[in-house]
Amino acid sequence: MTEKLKLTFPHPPARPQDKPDFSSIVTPPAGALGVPPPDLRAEESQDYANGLIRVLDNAGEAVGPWADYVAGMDRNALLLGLRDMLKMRAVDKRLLNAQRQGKTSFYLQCTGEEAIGCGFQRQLEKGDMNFPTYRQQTLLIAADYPLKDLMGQIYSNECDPLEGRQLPIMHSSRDYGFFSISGNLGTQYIQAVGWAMANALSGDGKIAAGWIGDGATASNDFHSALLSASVYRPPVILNIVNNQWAISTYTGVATGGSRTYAARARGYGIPALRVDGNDYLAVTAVSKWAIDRARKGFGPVAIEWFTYRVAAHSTSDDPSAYRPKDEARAWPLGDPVERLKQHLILRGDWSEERHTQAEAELLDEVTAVQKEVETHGTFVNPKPISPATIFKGVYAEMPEHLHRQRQEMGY
Amino acid sequence: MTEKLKLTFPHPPARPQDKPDFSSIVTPPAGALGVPPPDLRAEESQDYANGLIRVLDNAGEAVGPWADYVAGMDRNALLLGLRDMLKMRAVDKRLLNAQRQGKTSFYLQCTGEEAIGCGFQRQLEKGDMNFPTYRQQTLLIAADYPLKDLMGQIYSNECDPLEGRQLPIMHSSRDYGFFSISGNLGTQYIQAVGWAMANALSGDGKIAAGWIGDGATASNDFHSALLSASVYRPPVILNIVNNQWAISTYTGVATGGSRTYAARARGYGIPALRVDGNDYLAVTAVSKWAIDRARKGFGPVAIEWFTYRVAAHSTSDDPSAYRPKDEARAWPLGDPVERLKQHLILRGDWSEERHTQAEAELLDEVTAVQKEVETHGTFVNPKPISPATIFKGVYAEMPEHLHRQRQEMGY
Amino acid sequence: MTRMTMIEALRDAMDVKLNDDPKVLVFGEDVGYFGGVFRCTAGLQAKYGEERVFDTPINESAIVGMAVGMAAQGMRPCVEMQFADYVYPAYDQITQEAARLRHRSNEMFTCPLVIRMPTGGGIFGGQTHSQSPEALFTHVAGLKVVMPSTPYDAKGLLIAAIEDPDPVIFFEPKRLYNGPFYGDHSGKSVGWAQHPAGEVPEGHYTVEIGKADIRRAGSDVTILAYGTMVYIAEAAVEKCGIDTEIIDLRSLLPLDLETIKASVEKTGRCVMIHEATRTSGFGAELIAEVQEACFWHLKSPIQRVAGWDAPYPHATEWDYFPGPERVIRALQKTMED
Amino acid sequence: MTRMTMIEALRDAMDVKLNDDPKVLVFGEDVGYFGGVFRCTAGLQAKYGEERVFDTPINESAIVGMAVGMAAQGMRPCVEMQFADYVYPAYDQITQEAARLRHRSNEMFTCPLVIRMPTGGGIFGGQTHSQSPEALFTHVAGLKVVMPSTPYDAKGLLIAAIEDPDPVIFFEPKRLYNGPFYGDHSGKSVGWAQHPAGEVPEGHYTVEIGKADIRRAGSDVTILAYGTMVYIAEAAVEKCGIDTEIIDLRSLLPLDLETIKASVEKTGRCVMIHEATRTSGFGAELIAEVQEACFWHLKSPIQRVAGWDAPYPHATEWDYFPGPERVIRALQKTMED
Ligand SMILES: Cc1ncc(C[n+]2csc(CCOP(=O)(O)OP(=O)(O)O)c2C)c(N)n1
Ligand SMILES: Cc1ncc(C[n+]2csc(CCOP(=O)(O)OP(=O)(O)O)c2C)c(N)n1
Ligand SMILES: [Mg+2]
Ligand SMILES: [Mg+2]
Repeated sequence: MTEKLKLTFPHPPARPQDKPDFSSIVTPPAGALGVPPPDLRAEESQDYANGLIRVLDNAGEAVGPWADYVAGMDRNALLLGLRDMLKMRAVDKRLLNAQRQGKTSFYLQCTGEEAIGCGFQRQLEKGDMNFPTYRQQTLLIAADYPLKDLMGQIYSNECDPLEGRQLPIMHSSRDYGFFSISGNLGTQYIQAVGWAMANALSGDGKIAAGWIGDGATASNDFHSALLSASVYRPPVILNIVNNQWAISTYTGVATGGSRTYAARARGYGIPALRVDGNDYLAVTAVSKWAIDRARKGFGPVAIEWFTYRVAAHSTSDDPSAYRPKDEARAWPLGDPVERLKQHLILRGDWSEERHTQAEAELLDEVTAVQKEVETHGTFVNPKPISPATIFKGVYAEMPEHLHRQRQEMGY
Repeated sequence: MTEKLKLTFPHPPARPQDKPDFSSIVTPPAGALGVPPPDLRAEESQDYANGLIRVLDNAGEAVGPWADYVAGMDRNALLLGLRDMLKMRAVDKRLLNAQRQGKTSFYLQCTGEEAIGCGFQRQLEKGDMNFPTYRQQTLLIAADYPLKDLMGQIYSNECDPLEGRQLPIMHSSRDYGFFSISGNLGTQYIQAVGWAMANALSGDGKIAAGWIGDGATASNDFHSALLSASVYRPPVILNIVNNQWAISTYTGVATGGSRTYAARARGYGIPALRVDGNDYLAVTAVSKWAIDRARKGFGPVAIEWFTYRVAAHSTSDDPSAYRPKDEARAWPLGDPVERLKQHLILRGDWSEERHTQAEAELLDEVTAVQKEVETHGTFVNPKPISPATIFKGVYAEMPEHLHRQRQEMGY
Repeated sequence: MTRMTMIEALRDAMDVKLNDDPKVLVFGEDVGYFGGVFRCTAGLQAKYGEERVFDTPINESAIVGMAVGMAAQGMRPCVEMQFADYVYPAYDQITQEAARLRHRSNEMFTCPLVIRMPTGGGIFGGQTHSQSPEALFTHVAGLKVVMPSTPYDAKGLLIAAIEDPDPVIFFEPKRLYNGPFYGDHSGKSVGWAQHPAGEVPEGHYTVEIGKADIRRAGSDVTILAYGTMVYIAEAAVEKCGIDTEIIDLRSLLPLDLETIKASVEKTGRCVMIHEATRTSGFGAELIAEVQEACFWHLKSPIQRVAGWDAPYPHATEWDYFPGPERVIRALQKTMED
Repeated sequence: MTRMTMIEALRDAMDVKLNDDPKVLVFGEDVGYFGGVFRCTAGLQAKYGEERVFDTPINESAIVGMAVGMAAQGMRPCVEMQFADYVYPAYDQITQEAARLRHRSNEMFTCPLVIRMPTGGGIFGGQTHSQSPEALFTHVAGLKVVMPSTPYDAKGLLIAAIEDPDPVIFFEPKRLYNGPFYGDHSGKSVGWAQHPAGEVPEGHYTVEIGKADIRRAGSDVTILAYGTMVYIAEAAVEKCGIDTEIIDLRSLLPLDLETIKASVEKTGRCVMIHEATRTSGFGAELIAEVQEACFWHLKSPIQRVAGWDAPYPHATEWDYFPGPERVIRALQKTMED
């Protein structure tokens, strides 16, 4: 008789009662990986998929071939990146606060992941389209999406471009390259592929970018997107934000035996790279490379952004129930804002004082808009949206039965 | 302005008007790959996933480490394998004929793929469970499933164990390790994983085997099965039968940029092997190895069986509309029956005469059962099954509304 | 005017639109080179090229998911599910994505796409080639759901669907592909070439989505039917002689309640027929609407003739299929009271 | 007898069965270590180990697909969909696989499994945390579909579901998790500890699947409701004073038609309520059955109160939610005639 087989159940390195432990995470030195040619093939991308592209070293110096690749970027671009991230933090801070005060029902931060969306977005062109998850408000911030629209949606008041239809954080903006967020995980990854196919078919020179969390890579749409992208090779960038957690579930439950998410993508014949997502320069460099590649017609590419979800999953979540309270501080890749700041100071382009001042300025700017937007109504003090909006846009033209229902409702 | 990007659309090497062309298919020499240890890890399986395990060389000699691995197999086991395949051919022939005569509505052959299911099944133990597709009748034949049951279902007569519920070819037999075929592609691949998890949890020492076609690897369930198997590591063998076609669709549309299906599986962290599916010895050897590995608790393994669908997709299909008529003859890996026969003759265990005689015997045996089964009714000459069976087994206990409906029907 | 089978009419509709509008795309499993397992798209790839008409991997959610992205970007995809029985992997993309995109984005993004699928039984296809899942789509706000019963309507509705600004689920009653079917599976089948409804104009025309068709005027009972069941109704009425008004709904969502109401107010009696399983089928919705709209005119309970609440069986499919006899019994019952 | 919230009652049911039967397994997203986003399974992994209670990847079809395989092999999986709104990727596995396995294999393989899912709105969850997709399952032969409205029923029905030899779709009205809800979202909420229906016996007991519960006897109108809507009905009746019989269906498939029939034959008037979108909702089926079974007793059209045919909105959710006022209007309308 065979002895009983044991199933495996992946575990995080530490639970609340434990000390944070990231000893199993390998962080290769900055500058170790080269810049591949734009027509990189999946077979040739093994080292990129299993390694980790890093530009900023521990001292804050930009080193290696990827640093050279973006050496032409002027200081203003980097300062803008820093401002984007600081603005994002200010927005997250103010809106978390608003939720705590009961002014909105729900909020969700992206703390620790600011470099990824901010850096990527600044490399896109107008007309390119992101298919984001709910944790990529960075894409809006770095696209200079009006804060009034963003916050209007958080308060579901008359400033809300979606007129209260969607959860606060599920934004949508065609003009700012931000596809309507669904809320069902994964679904939009394959839509990004379809959009990019349409880009190619219509010859508009634009590209699409799909976004997915590490947990959501388990979804069927992750597979269908990688497969379809690999078959038709449209200009799409398939971003995977690996922030180690999916609500309470450790990333290992989604990785399974795969070495990395990038490696899984490579199995589909899509070249894949793994990048330090807390390194604004690495993000910028790889985004630039990938976007350039896609636009040149070399087909899809997958990028695993390696990062850490510092905050709770959302305001409905309390991570102290499933991971050590101080785990974020132990994260070996540091904080994206601190690292870029350090780099800019090292270059002589920035200082602690200017940083503190910029933080304060941005917080003021954000707070001012917030105050203004709040005068249009908040959750505790609502200025009701017309219930008739419920029936608006279900179809292009309202069919009879919806007319009857709207009438029954009294509108 | 960027010039218009081109999407790619995978094409078969030849269409009806062309000469068959398999020049792009690399067939490494038999014996080139070694036998890995049973605890082979995905990382170490690259050569197996990209290569092709072959035992029988062009002369019919069994060569290399995999030949040694099954050297202990006695001649009777090989003769049995040959008989299984011949029996399968006889059954396919007779039932195709029956369909042509209108005696059944539908049939589907597995010509060219006989070695795979026949070889695999003979390595399983009682209690192990296959989750087959509709093209693995070989698993039943090599399990010595009663021909009367098999044919009863083809004729949907009173010999049909499923009492006419299912399409002719969608068999089901718990006792013979053949899970009920669904008809929806892919769905059962993940069920095989669940069954194997239950094997492990209940400690019964049994294993499960999932089966999927190359076309159906595109299905979501392929992904969810590989992922789940890679997370929990149950004793499951994930078989992929790559017969180059999915109805009219060339396998390239499912492969996309993946090097092989085995390579895609490897991306999930599952060790994967690619095997000459027309080589009965290779099939036997790798099946034995994989089943042994699974039973020992080393977790899932994926096997791509490389073969060619010689016949039409089904009796509803006419492949001359989408591929050269003589493509099968050009298939570089030959015919599984011919190759095993040649090997056995070479070993001195078989002869042309005995072969011809065995073919005739088996055809007689099959025909005799067929005649008998046909007396219980055929499609053109049915002995109706009671319509009341429609309501039987929808639930364990018949609820009121089905009682009412059965009554309304008059039963 | 030429006579066409329903398959030819559907193909002609796609041909017209592919020719009209470079944004129209046709794709699905085996749809490209081969032209589909029912040959609905035969010849279209050769005519329009594989950038317009192409084969896909066997992944229904990928097909619809790609189509959603394309439609949002401005294309007009018309995709095929090989059988309605295989639409379920795409159910999430259809009901949560395509159906709601316009609404949830406050019309910033829209989703004009068509999903065609062969539907219904009567071809000995067993439980995975016979299903009628229309009710699973009529429950979903944002979708339109149609099912033609003639080549003429098939072409006109498909052109209308492709031109519609919203997602349309397009059910094709496969038992009618090659000719009308009056319920006698052992009888000789008559092709569309022999049937007046096989007459299909050339070029562009549409049949409005949301309008039913009175197939037979009558004064005693109203039958509500769609797809194959329209002919079953005709056969039943022919046999039993009850003076029945037969309404071919054509569009289930939106529903032409006006036409239905006018008829039932006139007849006072109503039978509805569909092939899908009875419980929670679209017939339930029809009955709910009719009893509310016409309560004071109803002389007897509305009768439901539908598939039994069981999987579609293979061998006993004609016992499952709601044929003319069951319709006659329902007509008689509704007249008794 | 202790008072429990519905969450505690559900947890207790799983606890009882995990303890009773080594074949029972509990799994889903965040269900293991953390105990689920609604904490329904909190503490169960610590008590029974991770071979019995575990976390899964975020793939609903994998969860159900694995469960089908396990159930066929003899296990009794009880899995969670994090929200009913996320069940669609598993729709194929549920409706084409779990539902039909017994039938298609002529009972060689069976599929005793339970799929739990938090359902319904009223928590400002927007269109992806508010849906009520029950009608999409009642159309599928082979499934059972239940929805409790009290902690007592929740525990008893869940134990019955886990013990049932067939697949059971178990809807949990999340607005009732912590207390009854009478429709006034701005009012003070009262927990189950303050409500008699919060009384839940310890240990093993079952509530039979397929039996409705008369929540309030009455003679003028019958209300058919389930889940949260039972309390909305109570609130409406309380306010308007019409002597209404309120039936909590508890089980939608199979349906307790006897109890419904007896009631409507007595009252002659009927209102049905659900939160799901109106068209093709389960209410349509109820109306179809009632009009057929009770036609000659009906004094006025059966009224439907349901969610509007639109996606569940976020900010205006209380205009969407079918609250007591709409029920009162329906009651009054049914009495007018
Ligand atoms: C189909 C589906 N299943 C479940 C959920 C519930 N859910 C929302 S967020 C989440 C975790 C996602 O984790 P990850 O993809 O890693 O993204 P992150 O939150 O870390 O950014 C889950 C399970 C959902 N939204 N959609
Ligand atoms: C979900 C689903 N989609 C489509 C089909 C229709 N279909 C039946 S067989 C088949 C081709 C399958 O090809 P492959 O997986 O390569 O298996 P093979 O027939 O070659 O053995 C298709 C598309 C189906 N059965 N299920
Ligand atoms: Mg994550
Ligand atoms: Mg194949």
